[in-house]
Amino acid sequence: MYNDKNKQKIVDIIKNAARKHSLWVLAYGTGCGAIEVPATMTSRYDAERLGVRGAATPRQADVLLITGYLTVKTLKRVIRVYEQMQDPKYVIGFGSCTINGGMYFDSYNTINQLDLYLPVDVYISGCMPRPEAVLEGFGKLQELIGKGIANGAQQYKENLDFYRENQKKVIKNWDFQDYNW
Amino acid sequence: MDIINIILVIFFAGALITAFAAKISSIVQDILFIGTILATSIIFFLNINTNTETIINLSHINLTLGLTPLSLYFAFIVFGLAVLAGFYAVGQMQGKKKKGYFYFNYLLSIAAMFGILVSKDLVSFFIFWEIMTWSSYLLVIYNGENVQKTGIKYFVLSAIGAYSMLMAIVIIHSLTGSFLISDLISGFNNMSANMQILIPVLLLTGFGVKAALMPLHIWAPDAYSNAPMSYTAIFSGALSKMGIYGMVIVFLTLITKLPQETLIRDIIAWLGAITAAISTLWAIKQDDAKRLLAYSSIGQLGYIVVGVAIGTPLAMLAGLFLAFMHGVFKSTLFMVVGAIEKQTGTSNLKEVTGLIRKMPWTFIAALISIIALAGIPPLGGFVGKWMLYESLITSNHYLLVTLVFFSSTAAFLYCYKFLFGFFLGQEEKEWSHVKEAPAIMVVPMLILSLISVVLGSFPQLILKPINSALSYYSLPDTYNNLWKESMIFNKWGDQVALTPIVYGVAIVFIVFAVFLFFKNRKTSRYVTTKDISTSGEVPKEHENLTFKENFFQPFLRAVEPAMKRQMDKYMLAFAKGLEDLFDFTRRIYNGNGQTYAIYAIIFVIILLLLSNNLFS
Amino acid sequence: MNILGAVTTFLLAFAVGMTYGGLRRKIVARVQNRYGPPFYQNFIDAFKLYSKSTAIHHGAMHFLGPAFIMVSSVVSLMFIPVLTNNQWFPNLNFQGDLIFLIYIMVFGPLGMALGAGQTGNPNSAIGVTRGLSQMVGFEIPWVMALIALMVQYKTTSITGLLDIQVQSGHWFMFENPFAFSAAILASLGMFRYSPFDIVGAPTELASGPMSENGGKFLFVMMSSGSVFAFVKLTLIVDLFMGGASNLIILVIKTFLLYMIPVTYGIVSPRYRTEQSITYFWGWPLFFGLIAIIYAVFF
Amino acid sequence: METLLEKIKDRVNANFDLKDYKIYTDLKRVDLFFNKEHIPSVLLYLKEQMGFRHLMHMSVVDWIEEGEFEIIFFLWAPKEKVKIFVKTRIDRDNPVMENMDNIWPQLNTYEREFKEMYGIEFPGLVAPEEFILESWSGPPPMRRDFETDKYAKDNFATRPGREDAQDVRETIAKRSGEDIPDFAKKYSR
Repeated sequence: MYNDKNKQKIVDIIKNAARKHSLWVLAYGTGCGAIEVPATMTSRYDAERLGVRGAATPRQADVLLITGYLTVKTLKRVIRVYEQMQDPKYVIGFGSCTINGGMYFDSYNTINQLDLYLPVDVYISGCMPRPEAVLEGFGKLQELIGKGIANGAQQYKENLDFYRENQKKVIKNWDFQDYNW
Repeated sequence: MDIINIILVIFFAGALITAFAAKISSIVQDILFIGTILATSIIFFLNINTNTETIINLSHINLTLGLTPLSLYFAFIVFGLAVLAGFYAVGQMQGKKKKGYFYFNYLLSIAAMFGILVSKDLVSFFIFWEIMTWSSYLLVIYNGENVQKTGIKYFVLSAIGAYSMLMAIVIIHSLTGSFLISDLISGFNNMSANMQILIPVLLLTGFGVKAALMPLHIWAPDAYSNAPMSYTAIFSGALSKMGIYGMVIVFLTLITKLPQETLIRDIIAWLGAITAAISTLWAIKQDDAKRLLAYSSIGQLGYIVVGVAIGTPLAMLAGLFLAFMHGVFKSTLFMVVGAIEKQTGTSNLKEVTGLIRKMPWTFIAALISIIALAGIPPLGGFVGKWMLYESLITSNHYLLVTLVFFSSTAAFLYCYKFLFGFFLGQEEKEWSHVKEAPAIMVVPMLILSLISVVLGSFPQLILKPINSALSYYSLPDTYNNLWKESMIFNKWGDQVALTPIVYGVAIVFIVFAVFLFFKNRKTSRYVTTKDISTSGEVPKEHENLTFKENFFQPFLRAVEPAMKRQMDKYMLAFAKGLEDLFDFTRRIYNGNGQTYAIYAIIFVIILLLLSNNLFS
Repeated sequence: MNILGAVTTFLLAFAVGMTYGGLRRKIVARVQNRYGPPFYQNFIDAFKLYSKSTAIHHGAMHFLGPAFIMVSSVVSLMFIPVLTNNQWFPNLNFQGDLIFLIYIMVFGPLGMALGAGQTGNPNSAIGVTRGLSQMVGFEIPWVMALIALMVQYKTTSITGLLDIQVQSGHWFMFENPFAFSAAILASLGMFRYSPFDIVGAPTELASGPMSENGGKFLFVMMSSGSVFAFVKLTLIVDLFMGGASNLIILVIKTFLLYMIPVTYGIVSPRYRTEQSITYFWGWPLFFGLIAIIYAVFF
Repeated sequence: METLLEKIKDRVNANFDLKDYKIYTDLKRVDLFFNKEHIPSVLLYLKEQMGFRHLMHMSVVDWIEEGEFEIIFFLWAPKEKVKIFVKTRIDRDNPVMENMDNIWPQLNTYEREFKEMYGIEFPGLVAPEEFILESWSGPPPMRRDFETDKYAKDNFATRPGREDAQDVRETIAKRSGEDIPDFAKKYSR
């Protein structure tokens, strides 16, 4: 799964160079973290200068930005959205809720660890992470893409049954069709 | 015995035999029906001869029959559509009741149209005109639903037309002493001035009814949508062209001799343009595909009337070309609606969705015809539209061309409504069982849409006979100065060369289609229309993701003032006023349609009074 | 026509349109007191979209819709003279005239409509109906402006109108200012920037007709949009501003022209749909009428 | 104000048998305690006759020690600007409360919530689908005897090393060899 820069072909290097500078973000504003995204996009910390801009629908998006805790109900939607996105696609876990549940670590309905259910490329810790931290996270993602090692989607495809098992363990009413890429 | 009589005899005999062949078997009936049409059209196309005249001698009236180049051109439309729609009708009438009734009236109206085209004197013209009206009337009330509403409207307005035409004929005979059209044309100069006004106005009233001109169009939507679709293809494609045919003759022969020529021309042209605009807006409002197409054909006839009324050579070319094109694509669309109605049982745009994968061939026919209707290059509709606009611009009708352009741009809206409503959009479970229509119905559609594709790049096929028809009525020869092989010019010498356009469009389209399609064919797979970005929600079966209600509502809100008043309501109000005025008639006549009938008679009387008081 | 010239014209139009789009993003950012993306951001986005995988499709029209749009842009590009001396890019300039151009330019929205229709997304259908309604709105003053020019100079061919300007040295924007203002106001609607961005209304329709199109579909739509912007600008330059004898002048003129919808869009919010239809039947229609009257009587 | 609240209490008392009441003059509020079976008639009376047209809120308190649920309706009279808290107790083991969303339609929402969160049965409650907890298996989570920590540990895997979501400051303090000040100690677990 891991392929470093000298394993990449030339065309991959060019493509990754383009991808890292145009990240279309689908911000899934589930938690309180959604309030930090406008601050990141607008005039004070202008994320568009890094090529980061919002996307309207999953079909057009590259990055799935999961801001904050995920209840079981929202996790289902997030998984569907992620599987509707087209390759190459990346996931950014945003805030400590996605890392270990954060302040909801013992809640009866929120998952604690996002990377059991979706392949997370970059975690941004903090509660809440300030826009500087968010930009730092985007910079990290760009660096990984440039190296060609931000291949969470590939990882998701390769051990899909692992992820499916975890997802189905949490989501009892599993009623949507299988992945489409 | 002459060829024309043979054709007519075959028609009438075939009609009678087909009507009574139901006793034997239904298949025999179909075979007889097809056989009659095929035999007549083959005989016609095999020995076309424009300089023979046959005289049928009634007691002391001679019916003179013969072909002119113009009637030959219209006969092409009639026979071509008759054959194709005939095959389609056999497919569509499978398992329907009253087949004999349908076939009889169908053949009778075809025969009547042919008779109109070949009649060189007014008596036979009138006789055939009435036969055509009655046969089509019987088919309008074919399914027996709300006959009162639709049939009476059609009957009364046809009666208006017939009365005024009869009056015109009587006046002409009293003035010239002959029924021959040629005598009318020759003797028209030495008539009195008010007769010179009256006769064309009466004739145009008669023709305007069939051509669904603005004040006389109220019958068309109901009639078109109530007749069986296989006949509506003829009705809108060919029968309405009879009105155009008469108008062309009147404009070419009578109006040109008048001092008030430009005034009458402008009035009729503006009537046509207003007809086009208003009926386009109404077509956008409709939810039933039949009514949508009915209003749209009124609009298209409006363009044709504009072209014919302006009457410059280019405008005549445009009008006649559009007449042919309208016959082609509009009958295709009516056939499409008929096929969909046969397969799904309804023609309501709100109910049927997502048939594109179920009925692909029908979709292809519908798409091509819609593109032709919208007048988008490189299909045939564009040629007619181009010539119409150029003729209007070069003959200084600037506001008229703007109005026509508005209506033809607004036409995109109902075009898209038609396509989206039937074929695109969500694929619902309700229609998952639908199959493609039988081949006998699909093939005529595809043939017709192929014609409109071919005419887009080779318009000379049609422009040549139009040219000969026009030169027969002593218009200047348009070859080489208005069109040349596949190039069309306007008066100022600006040109459109159609062949390179077709090549260019084809090349670019193929390149990008290949770029998109054949690169992704293997990697990508089809997903259902439920699998769309619904912000993560998984749509359930009962969830409605179809957008059908209030299609184009913002646009209709924007144009609401134009659609407030309806000619239909005015006529009803006028009839109501007559009811109150002549109170005693309420004992004799009662019911809505009858008051229409009074209105008809009163209308004609008023015309008479006007003619005697104002002009003399 | 020679294929090489056609391809050159296409590439030129693509590059110029993309660059203008990037500059627009930069300008909007600066107005909003942001730093903004680099001016070549659109090229990066386009290449990224091209390199994305297209895993799913919704059927045949979903593939053919973008191709229809591209046909409209490229063919209309082939028919307008890019430079005044037609030896340079004489693709199909003499084969068609303005009426034809008006019609081939509305081919794109119909293709977009078909492509968006098959995806079955209700947002797409709503966006399409809005777009077609708005098209009916702005086509009227646009056509009136063109008719004014045609009747004033007794020709309907673009090259003819261009040559008249070149020989007389007078630009039609001064000869018939009403027609120019009507055309400019109509072009505001053609560019579909705010306040007329009701079609792909972001945050309201989820980018409307292209909401189901990612990857190559979106790439083709984006590039055809850029080419189409170039076509519109060059057409107005040819008709009203005396064309351009070389590329520098062309770029200057088109950029100045392009700034009108951009600046108007920055300072104004979005209209409701029927507002953005009836907008064009107010002053623009009036200017069009005045233009025709002026052309006929003066 | 005192008199107004008293009057309200007396008027209610005259019509229904009031178990207990409490008057907060400064809060302009009366608490009325009833038996469960009187609640619908009381609410209807208060709404129709005494002008408490606005239902502000409905709430449930889990008195696990008494083995009872307390159900509270918060009413508000717009004219007199007076609150009434109508309180009742129901049995905790088979919690059944009457469905009253025909008095205030918005009660439907509250009742659906309490049905899921406390397992209180509302006979005849129209609930089209799950309200908050999709496909919930397990005890109602808002009861006090529901160990949310254990449930979370069973169902949602926690990240190794962070099982007890311990205070990060202690780790940091240990790592950098400094100690946490006293005012901070009492916040740390």
